[in-house]
Amino acid sequence: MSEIGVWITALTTLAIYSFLYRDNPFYKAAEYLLIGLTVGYSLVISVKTVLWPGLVLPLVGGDLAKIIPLVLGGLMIIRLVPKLTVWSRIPLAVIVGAGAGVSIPAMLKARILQQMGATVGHVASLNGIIMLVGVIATVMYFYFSREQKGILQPVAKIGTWYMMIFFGATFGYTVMSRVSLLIGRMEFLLGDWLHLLGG
Amino acid sequence: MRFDRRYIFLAIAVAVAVPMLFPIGLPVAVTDETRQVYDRIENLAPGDVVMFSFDHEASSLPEVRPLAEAVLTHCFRRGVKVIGLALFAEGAAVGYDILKDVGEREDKTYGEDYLYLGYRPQYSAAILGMGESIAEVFPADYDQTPYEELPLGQRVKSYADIELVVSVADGSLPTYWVEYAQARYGQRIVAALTAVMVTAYNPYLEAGQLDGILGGLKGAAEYEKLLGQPAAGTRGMDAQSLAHLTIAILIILGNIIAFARWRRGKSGKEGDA
Amino acid sequence: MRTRLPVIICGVFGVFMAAQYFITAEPVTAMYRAVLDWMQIIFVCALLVGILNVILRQLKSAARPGPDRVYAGIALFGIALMVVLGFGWGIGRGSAFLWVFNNVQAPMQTTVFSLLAFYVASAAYRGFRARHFESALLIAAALIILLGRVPIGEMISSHVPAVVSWVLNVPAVAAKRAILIGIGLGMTATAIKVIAGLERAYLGSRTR
Amino acid sequence: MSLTGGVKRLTAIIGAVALAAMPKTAFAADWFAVERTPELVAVIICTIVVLIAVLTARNRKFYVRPLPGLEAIDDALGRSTEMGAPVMYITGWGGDLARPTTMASLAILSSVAEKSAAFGTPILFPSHDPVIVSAAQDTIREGYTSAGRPDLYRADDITFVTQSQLGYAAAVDGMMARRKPGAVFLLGTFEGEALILAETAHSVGAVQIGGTDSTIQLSFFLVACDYTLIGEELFAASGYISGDPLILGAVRGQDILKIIIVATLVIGVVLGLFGNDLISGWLN
Repeated sequence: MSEIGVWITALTTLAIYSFLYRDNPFYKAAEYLLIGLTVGYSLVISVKTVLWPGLVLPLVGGDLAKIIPLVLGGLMIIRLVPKLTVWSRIPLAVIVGAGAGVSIPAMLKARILQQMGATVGHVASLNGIIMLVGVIATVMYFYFSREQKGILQPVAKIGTWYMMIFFGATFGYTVMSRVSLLIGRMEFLLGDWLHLLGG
Repeated sequence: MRFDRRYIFLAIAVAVAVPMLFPIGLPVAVTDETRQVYDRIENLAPGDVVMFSFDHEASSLPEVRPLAEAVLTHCFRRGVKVIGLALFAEGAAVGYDILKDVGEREDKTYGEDYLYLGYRPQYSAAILGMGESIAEVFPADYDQTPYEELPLGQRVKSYADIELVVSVADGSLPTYWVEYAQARYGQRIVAALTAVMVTAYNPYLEAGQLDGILGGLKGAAEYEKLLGQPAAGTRGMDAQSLAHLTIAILIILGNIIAFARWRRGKSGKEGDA
Repeated sequence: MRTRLPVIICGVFGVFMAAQYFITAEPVTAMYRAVLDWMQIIFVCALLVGILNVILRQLKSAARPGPDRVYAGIALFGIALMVVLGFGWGIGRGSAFLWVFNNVQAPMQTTVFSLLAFYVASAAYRGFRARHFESALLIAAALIILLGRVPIGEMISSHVPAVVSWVLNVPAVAAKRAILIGIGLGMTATAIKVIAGLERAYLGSRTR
Repeated sequence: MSLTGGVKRLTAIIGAVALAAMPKTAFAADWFAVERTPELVAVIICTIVVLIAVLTARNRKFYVRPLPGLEAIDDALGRSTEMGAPVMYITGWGGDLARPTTMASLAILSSVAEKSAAFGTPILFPSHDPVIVSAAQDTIREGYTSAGRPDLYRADDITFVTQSQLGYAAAVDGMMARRKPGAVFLLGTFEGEALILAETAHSVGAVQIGGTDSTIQLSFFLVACDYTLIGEELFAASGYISGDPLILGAVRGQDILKIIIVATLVIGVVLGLFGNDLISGWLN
């Protein structure tokens, strides 16, 4: 990385960290720069990799099937005219409907059937039993049609214990990744920029 | 009155920066998971081919780069050939940098000992396609040299010629490697992951669908220890430990303060609820 | 027409996309790929609208006197820089577009990401309160994993790594599975409601 | 004959019958993805149960137990109003409009919009996804209108910011620091940005109501937010908050499915103990 690159990176890094102290003009400048760069970046990337090869070139080449996405996309664009926003409901309906449809079998498989299968799979061990109890109790915690009273109360309670262990553990191991990121930035600031680190 | 959380921020910054400036050198114990990956590479024969897939975004670089460097170094030292590629656009330039850096450091020749294919979108299609023909998915390498003109490219046609795939990932890509390359072509796979992702892949390891998991900066530090060459992972471990310890202390401290306030409130004095 | 047509379209696409999962016939998979393609193009067109709005908003505040015009100018500069570099000189390796991405945009993003290390600490300080048995469990699990995954934990006891992997692989997995099952049910039910036209908040309409 | 022997035989018979009834042979047409039969069965069961529950709900109102996170919504809005501050609503960087989680979040948004309009408090809706913005504009405008306050609507408050995860997080952080919302709703699919937003919201003194389907971010919401809707609660919430009997019926349907799932697990385990892997085989 060239020296000028290092300096630009170091200054923007410090500007962002300054937000930890409080909101200030340096942070605000970095924030707007980042907004600008990322918006420009996604504009370039999506036009160059999606719109141009996926719509414009085929249309120019005479691919009539592309008229449908052209119309749907066009209906989205005419939202710019406030009176015509109602028409954008059609492409929205396509996205919502298709998204809902795709997700039904996919979710049932990944989130329900596979999880059930893994639970039933190996029960003949102490851990298997602990696991089974946990899955059933936690599923029943999410039973909404009744107050958590009677038999449901102890079951839901056990479910919460499992969830608390899970949330605590997740918190603990996610911290590791987050701290590593900070270490990476520190290495840059102390090493690449200030040359304070040996080796 | 609310505690000013900026003291906490300062404590974290100090906990990370000080051990970097003044290393303590906490001992790193090697876990079985890491040793498994190390042994897997150690048991490769010179001339075997390993594929490195950089399946991550630029923002997780501080965590995945030490992992990738450690395993790559090991491969090169074993005389193993390496083919790199990226299935995330943001990984493309980064992967090239890492591969070139390590390759040059270990005195390897581009094209013969290693090569870099670059990026292909549509990862499931790319992973499947390479099972039939790598040259069809990547007609040319990252520098636009036709794949089949490279010495390594002439030798390696598909997964049949590849001993192991290492997916360096911060997300769900190793799942695709397992579901397509492993399930369909019997390709063996190792995942080098960010710490967050490790638990998500433990079931695959148990089921034998992965040959190993190397996780987080700690995993990199362990690997460096096995290699006998401390680098970024090891350097980070003191800071990592101290930051974790600081957070643990903060949790305990928060509770002690809350408990003390509660006691004070209970004994009738003024205090907040 | 204001809601009826969209609801019908939504239903038709929903049923088709759910059904195609089970059908291997080529015309159906071709149609499926086409729909995915349309969704991508609709998204990009919406993105153009969004970006145009961002630009207009920034132009408006750049035109107004006051301190904000500087920031708006910075944002506009950022957009213009990427657009000119990207469309003018390409986005391949060695391009100025990528240089800006690698040296400015990506490190800034990583820096924002690393703010999490600080926020994790302050959340830990104020969020973990042992008020009852459940929250004590939460804290215990967090502390075990936090210390058990770095050299310090191994110094406390050689059994720590084993305890850590048990917690991660047994009770935590049980809860995670159950939560995923619940979420799967919630998602499925929501999707069914949407396809059946019962849930129309995305159209702004709540009544049937 | 011993008891175990009897059970073994019985399960073997059940297994044989079920195998014979499996659609492998029935649907042997070459256009059907046979290996996806379990999902097909699951889709059919879910659709039937949910739709029947919804139809029954026309005649009777189902009970749904209160969720603390939702009851806090009114308080949070009231507090914002007292402070003269806006409320902020975020659907999470991890989701697009095609994701049911986002759809569920928009359903909650429509009620929040109506209530906040009644209080005269505007909603800020910064988003990473331009399609979500389009839908949310319609949702919020309609909510304001049905509360009789169409004048509150400002398109500039419901805007696309940027697609980049961390660019978005930085921008929303800045927005929170400057506009100081009294309440922040974080409902949807979140990723790494979750805690950045929740902690900043806390630092400006906002009440945070979180809810997500991301299991990793749930732990952060639980620690950092004042109220958290855990996983499925987010989906049940739209029925609860709208009070719409048909949508409450769908919640009822989810509960019936839970009973079916638990029963299947128990039967599967019992069968498994007797050496019959009919159910686990089917599920895997």
